[in-house]
Amino acid sequence: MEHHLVLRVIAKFIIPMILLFAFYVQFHGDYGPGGGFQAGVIFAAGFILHALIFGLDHTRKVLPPVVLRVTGALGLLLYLGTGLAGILLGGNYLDYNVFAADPISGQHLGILLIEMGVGITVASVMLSLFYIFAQP
Amino acid sequence: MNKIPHALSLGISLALLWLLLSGHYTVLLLALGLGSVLLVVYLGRRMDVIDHEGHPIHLKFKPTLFYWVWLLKEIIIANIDVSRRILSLRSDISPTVVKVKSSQKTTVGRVIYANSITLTPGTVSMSIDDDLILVHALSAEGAAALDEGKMDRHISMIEEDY
Amino acid sequence: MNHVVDILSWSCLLAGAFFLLIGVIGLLRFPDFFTRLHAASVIETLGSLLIVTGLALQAEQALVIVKLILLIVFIMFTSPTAAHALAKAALHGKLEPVTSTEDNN
Amino acid sequence: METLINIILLTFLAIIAIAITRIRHLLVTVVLTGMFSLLSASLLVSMDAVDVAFTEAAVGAGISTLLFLSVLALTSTEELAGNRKFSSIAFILVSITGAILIYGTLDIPKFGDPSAPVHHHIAERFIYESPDEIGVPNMVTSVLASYRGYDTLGETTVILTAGIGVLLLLGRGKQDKETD
Amino acid sequence: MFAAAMIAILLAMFMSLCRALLGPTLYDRLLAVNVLGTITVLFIAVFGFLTGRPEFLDIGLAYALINFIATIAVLKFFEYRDMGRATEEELDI
Repeated sequence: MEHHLVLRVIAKFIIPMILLFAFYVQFHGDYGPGGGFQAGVIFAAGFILHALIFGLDHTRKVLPPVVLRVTGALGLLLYLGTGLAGILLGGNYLDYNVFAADPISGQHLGILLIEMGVGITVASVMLSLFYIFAQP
Repeated sequence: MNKIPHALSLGISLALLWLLLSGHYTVLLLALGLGSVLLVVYLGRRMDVIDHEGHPIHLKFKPTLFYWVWLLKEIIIANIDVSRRILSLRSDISPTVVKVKSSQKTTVGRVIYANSITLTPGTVSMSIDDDLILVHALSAEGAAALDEGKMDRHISMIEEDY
Repeated sequence: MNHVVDILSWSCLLAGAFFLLIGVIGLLRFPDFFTRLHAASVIETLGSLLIVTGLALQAEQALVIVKLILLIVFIMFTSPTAAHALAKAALHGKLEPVTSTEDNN
Repeated sequence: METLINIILLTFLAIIAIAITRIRHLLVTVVLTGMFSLLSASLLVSMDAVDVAFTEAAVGAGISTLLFLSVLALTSTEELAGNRKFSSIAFILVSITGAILIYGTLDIPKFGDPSAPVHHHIAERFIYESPDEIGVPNMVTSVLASYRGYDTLGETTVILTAGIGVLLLLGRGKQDKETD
Repeated sequence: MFAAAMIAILLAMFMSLCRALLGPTLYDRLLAVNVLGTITVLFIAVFGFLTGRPEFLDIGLAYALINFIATIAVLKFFEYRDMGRATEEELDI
């Protein structure tokens, strides 16, 4: 009755780790290799593993395609908004120096925000692509 | 079944994983880490991956640690045995398929057993059918050693009765 | 003290390289898929374990050692799973294991 | 040592590339493509392009095989037996083109040459000023996200548009089924 | 000494490549890719130490975590011809 027992149990064990590793890559792009793009793909890979083991229908309930379409656009909007915020705070478009009192922490914040935007968009687009292709 | 303890324990272990990976302990990154852990636990609950299978907190701690050490010893012995068979000029193998009985009561115990079998070179678990594990062994001796059930008893020991 | 650690790590690295090569020799030499699985698990267990241990003994930062340990733990969880899945699928795909004994069911 | 490793890895890549073109069974091709991705990630690591190697690792292991397989599930696993006759005209044409391309590489600066023009345009400023201006240890991130922020914005837009394009092409019929 | 390990790793890469090209079955090739995945993780780790910058380990971790997804996907495709179905139903082993 329960056939792929080993796969199921190991997947349950490893999926949270993959997702957390994705977040780690997302937020440590400043210090080591990695960043939004890689993190988005790893995050999507965690959900893909879930879809492979527990079925696409279940995964689509966890993260519906509609939500993905919204978040995909939201990620890009976050990027664009970060740029606009630079203008509103008296700098140039995508100029992060004005985000904080000193340029270094401003740059840090700006990079964090746009990497987050990239990560959200990439993860959403990759998962949407997988949903579309994998649907029987 | 109550899943709160599992979620809590998963959150703690994920937080530990974050701290081990990160190496940067500023307020910003710790806050981001906390947010990430909470988000992953939330997603895990939605994905139905947080339960006694995905996060076996019912296993006894000390026997588990002891079992890892024992397994390491077994892995080294098995590796040397398989290496000898690979290098022997006339291939010294006698592939055998056997069914091994597993006395574990929970699925996690069975999975640990099956993966331990696979992890020791010379034996590979091919499928699990209720309490029988189909094993492919490189040599008849390896299959016989597995049939004695020493590993099986070790794993049954780390299962808490529940 | 330093020399002891160095010698230990070098012997770990060399032994790991040795088992790595034995594993791939087995991968090439063994007659059928199921026996090759055993050769592959030599690489995935002792080969990688020894090499990672050898590297960890040479590491200077604690963070690097931690990451090496995590690396080997992840390998120990995923590689038998993949091997099991492969064996199961091969069995399902009507690949008959070559056995030396006849009465095996 | 590193040059040697690069050459060896490139040879492996070439071997796999040739095998991929020769093999008809598309599942085998997908498997070999996975192997190609692993080796090219190694090559990128040894060429010091760590961030690119990371991308290759994540995409190659997590996504690309899956997408290939999903496409195979929609089509077929066997390549059609096309015209495989040896054509001398094509051979000569390919040889000439290849020779011209190789001739063209003679003018390119040597691999890793520090006096190459590309290293004297703006890269120097990025490398020397980045610790003071951006303060982020990983210089790739500071170039990618700050100095070249517009580029990355464009890339993200491209990803989103590509995704929308695929969804529009493939998602139509399925959308209806979903709402039923 | 890292160089010796590196040579062994490159040799092992080559030999698993041979197994992937020789086949004969798809499973053999998959096994070879799996082994190559492990060897790649080791390559990345050893290379970092060889050049004195062991900060590449994140890539190795990523591989160690997600490399088996591709294997499972191929196997699933082989059994069902379809990526989306749950693995727990109707499998007659």
